[in-house]
Order: sequence, then C-alpha cells, then structure tokens
Amino acid sequence: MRAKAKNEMRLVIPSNSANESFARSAVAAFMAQLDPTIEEMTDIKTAISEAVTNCIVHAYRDTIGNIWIEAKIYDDGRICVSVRDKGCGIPDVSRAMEPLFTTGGGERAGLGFAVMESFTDKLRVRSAVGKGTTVTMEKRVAQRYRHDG
Amino acid sequence: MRAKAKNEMRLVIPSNSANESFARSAVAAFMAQLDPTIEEMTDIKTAISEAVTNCIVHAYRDTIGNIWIEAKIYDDGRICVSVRDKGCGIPDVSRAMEPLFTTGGGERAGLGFAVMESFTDKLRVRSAVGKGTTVTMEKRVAQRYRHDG
Amino acid sequence: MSVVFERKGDTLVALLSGEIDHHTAAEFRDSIDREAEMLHPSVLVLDFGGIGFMDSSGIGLIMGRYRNAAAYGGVIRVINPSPMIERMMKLAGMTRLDVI
Amino acid sequence: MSVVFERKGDTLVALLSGEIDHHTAAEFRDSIDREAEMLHPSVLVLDFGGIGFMDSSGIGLIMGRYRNAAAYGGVIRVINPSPMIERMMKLAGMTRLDVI
Ligand SMILES: Nc1ncnc2c1ncn2[C@@H]1O[C@H](COP(=O)(O)OP(=O)(O)O)[C@@H](O)[C@H]1O
Ligand SMILES: Nc1ncnc2c1ncn2[C@@H]1O[C@H](COP(=O)(O)OP(=O)(O)O)[C@@H](O)[C@H]1O
Repeated sequence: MRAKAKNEMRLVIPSNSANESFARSAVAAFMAQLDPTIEEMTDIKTAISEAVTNCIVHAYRDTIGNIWIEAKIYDDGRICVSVRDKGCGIPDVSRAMEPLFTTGGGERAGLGFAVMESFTDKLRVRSAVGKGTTVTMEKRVAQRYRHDG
Repeated sequence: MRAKAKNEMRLVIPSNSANESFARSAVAAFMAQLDPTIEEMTDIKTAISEAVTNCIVHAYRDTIGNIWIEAKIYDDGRICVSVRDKGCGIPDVSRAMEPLFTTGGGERAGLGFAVMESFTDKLRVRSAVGKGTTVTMEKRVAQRYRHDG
Repeated sequence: MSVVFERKGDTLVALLSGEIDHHTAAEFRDSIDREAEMLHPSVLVLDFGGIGFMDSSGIGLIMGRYRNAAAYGGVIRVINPSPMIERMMKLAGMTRLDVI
Repeated sequence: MSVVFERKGDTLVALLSGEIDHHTAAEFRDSIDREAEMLHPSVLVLDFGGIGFMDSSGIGLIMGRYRNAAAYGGVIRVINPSPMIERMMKLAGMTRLDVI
C-alpha cells in the first residue's frame, strides 16, 4: 500500500529558459518542509533542472509549450517529483538514457538522464512520440530529529 | 490593449497552513525575474501570505481544499497575482474588506484585505457564496537599468 | 521559529525569531501564553528584533497577548519592530495601543 | 551571472560567478568565446570557484570550450570545482580530459 502524501504542489510554467532557475527554486522551497540537508536539496535542484531543461531544449525545441511539475512529500521523508511535457516525445527511451547520448548538438553534454539517475533514488521515464514525456523522480531525505513534531 | 505577459506560472496547493510560507517563497522566486528591490519583494510576499491565509482560515475553515495561484509578469515591470479558492465565499465583500472586520475570532486582526490593498497597487476581490473567492493583485516594480537586457 | 524568554523582575521579555504567519503564529502564541500564564508578568515585552517576515497574523498575535495581559492586569510592549512591521502596526492603528 | 577575465602571459583566466544552467550557459559561452577568439590563449583556465549551482549544461559549456580551444591548438583547465561540480565531471568521465 502506498503512503498518503503529507503535502503536494502542482506547478505549470511555459518553457522559457528563464524558468529553469524558478522551477528548481520552487521545488526546493516546497521540499524545505522535509528539513533536508543542503546536499539533498542540491541533488533535487540539479535533477529538476535537468528535467525542465529537457522540456525546453528537446520537447519544445523551436516553440513554447507548458511544463507541468508535480511534487509530493511523504511522512517517511520521501519526495516524489514529476516533470511532464506535451512535446515531441522520445523515440527510443533506453538509448536516450545512455550517458553522453544527445540530439542537442555541441553544447549539450548528453548527461541529463545520467544526472537525474545519479542524484535521485528512482527515475522513471515514460514517453510517446508526438505526445510528450513524463519523468518521475523519487528521493528519500534522511529523517532527523525534529523538536516541533 | 492589454500587454502580453512576459512570463507566467500557475501553482496549485492544498490549504495546509505549512503552505503559506511555500506560496510566498514561490511567488517571490518567480518575481525575481523583474529584479525587484527587497522592499517590493516583501510587499508582494506579505500580500500573497494574506490571500493564501484567507483561503486556509476562512474559505476552507474546517476542511482542506485546493488553492490556485497564478502569477504573470509584464515587460513594463508589472506583476499580477491571483489567488483563488472554491471555498465558502464571502456574503458581503465590501464589509469584509473594512479594516478590522473579521469572522476569524480573537487571533485574527481583520487586516488581511487592508494589507493587500496597502502593499500592492491594485486589488480586486470577486466572491460568490458557496462557490469561492478570487483575489487579484497587481503591483508595478520600478524598472532599473539591466546590463544583460 | 523560536522564542527565548528572559525575566527581569516583574518583566518578561520574549525574544521572537523567524517568520510570523498564521501557521507559525499558533506556535508563537502557545509558547508565549504558556510562559505568561505561569508568571503573570506586569509587563510582557515582545521583542520583534529577530522577525524577518510578518503578515497580519503578527498583529493578531499582539492583540491576543494584549487582551490576555489585560485580563490579569498586565500590559504589553512591542520593541524592535522592523520598518515593515511598524507599517503593519500603523495600519492596525496600533500607535494607540500601549506598544512602542 | 558574470565572467571576469585575467590575462597572465599566454594564459587567459575566466572567473565564473553565479549559477550555470542551460539559460545562463548561453551567456557564459558568449562572453568566454568573445574573449578567447580575440586572444587565442594557449591555456584557457575556467575558474568555477564562484559557481553556486551547476547542472549538466556546465559540462556542455566545458566540452564546447575544449573543442574550440583544440581547434586553434589551445588547451583548457578547470579549477576550483565544488564537490558537486567534481561529481558531475566524474559522471562525464572528465578525469581523462585535460582538466584538473
Ligand atoms: N522531454 C524530452 N522530450 C524529448 N526528447 C527528450 C526529452 N528529454 C530527453 N530527450 C532526448 O534524450 C536525449 C538525452 O537527454 P539527456 O540525457 O538529458 O541529455 P541532453 O539534454 O544533454 O541531450 C536528448 O538529447 C533528447 O534527444
Ligand atoms: N477567501 C475567503 N473565503 C471566505 N471568506 C473570506 C475569504 N477572505 C476573507 N474572507 C472574509 O473576510 C474577512 C476579512 O478578511 P481579512 O481582511 O483578510 O481579515 P482576517 O483574515 O484577519 O479575518 C474574514 O474574516 C472572512 O470573513
């Protein structure tokens, strides 16, 4: 049985690259309720930054579309974040997830998925060509003693 | 004619009081693109805090419901924020907006609307009993010279 | 949020730190009332020097403590409000209250 | 974001500050390339000491500068990466690149 979320948020933003920093700040502010370490916070911020950048750079390459971000936190210290676009989709997900694979040209490192995988505990990618992509990430934040319950 | 928004965001959160600080941080992070002064930032944060608190304390008094927050920024430096609930609604809006009027008991000051009015440039309240309330606020941020356009 | 108390004779000073909104106001209220109920100080000083953000819930917090103190014959004083908090207190007409 | 340049003989040091993501990487790239095109330094040092946040766009930034430098016979060096940035560089297999 799945635990009930203690809190959640849904955020919709257009795929302006200026929103990369906003998106990771918003998720970090939401995550603050779990009282994470700076490092846990940075891990999540980095993973979100990768997922949101992929919507901007790949999913909506020459257009502007919406990005949906959902975050849930659980009593056991887990945070679950999904980043969804209705962009071009990924024809071969397992190939796309290989480190250094990129269709983004010389300034992309092809490391977005590798970073998401390495900086979170669980990564799931669902994509359909012409329909869009949803990336779901989960991370457990170490539970520390909290004086105010 | 109305200017087109330069950027926008939509946020949905449940009416947990823990989300008061998240909501104002998220709007502040979004607003950072306008390069506001600390004081302009604090004004907006305070106004958002009032509007979101009203959803939690009044609209959904003994229940948990969703709060919708929309923010838009414009090239001329305006930020426009709306906070919407599907809660109990306000029977007499102009009475509710009088300073010190409250139905919230001894720990509420009855100053929420007065603060929103005083800390922003424009305030509009639309409400229907049993349907909910939408508060819309607008503020102009002083345009300063920006070296990176 | 946190509250640190200091007793000086018949005066109780509560040093408030953090942000005051409706969520945290409940925590500030509980911890101030617990201490004030025990001591019934003739002057309760609320020191806002450590408050980085406050919405009108902070005014409700002050008014509630004012009423409680009045009930046992005490008074309250507000010290070190930021310009922002002063502006909020003016909106509340609080120059008339016994708060500096 | 900002980049401050310092010339030491045939070496160009670029001191980067701010956060690196895809949005700001374009600005970092433009300002570094403008300077490097003019000078064709034999060593281009990218100083990451002032970078508070970086995602994989920062690796793209390094790789792009590496290729550009190689094209005119220069090399690049990365200095002062935070532990976070080092971790990212390891993910990219960057111990093999001529970057410390
Ligand atoms: N949201 C997306 N929509 C469409 N394609 C995507 C999306 N995310 C990733 N991709 C594809 O997967 C490839 C690898 O992505 P990633 O590992 O993040 O590296 P990079 O972003 O540097 O290319 C991208 O180059 C692109 O082809
Ligand atoms: N979103 C809302 N839904 C229902 N009633 C509301 C809402 N916002 C405000 N009100 C009503 O308006 C009154 C005045 O609100 P306000 O000026 O914010 O002061 P306070 O929140 O301290 O009561 C509230 O006491 C309540 O009766």
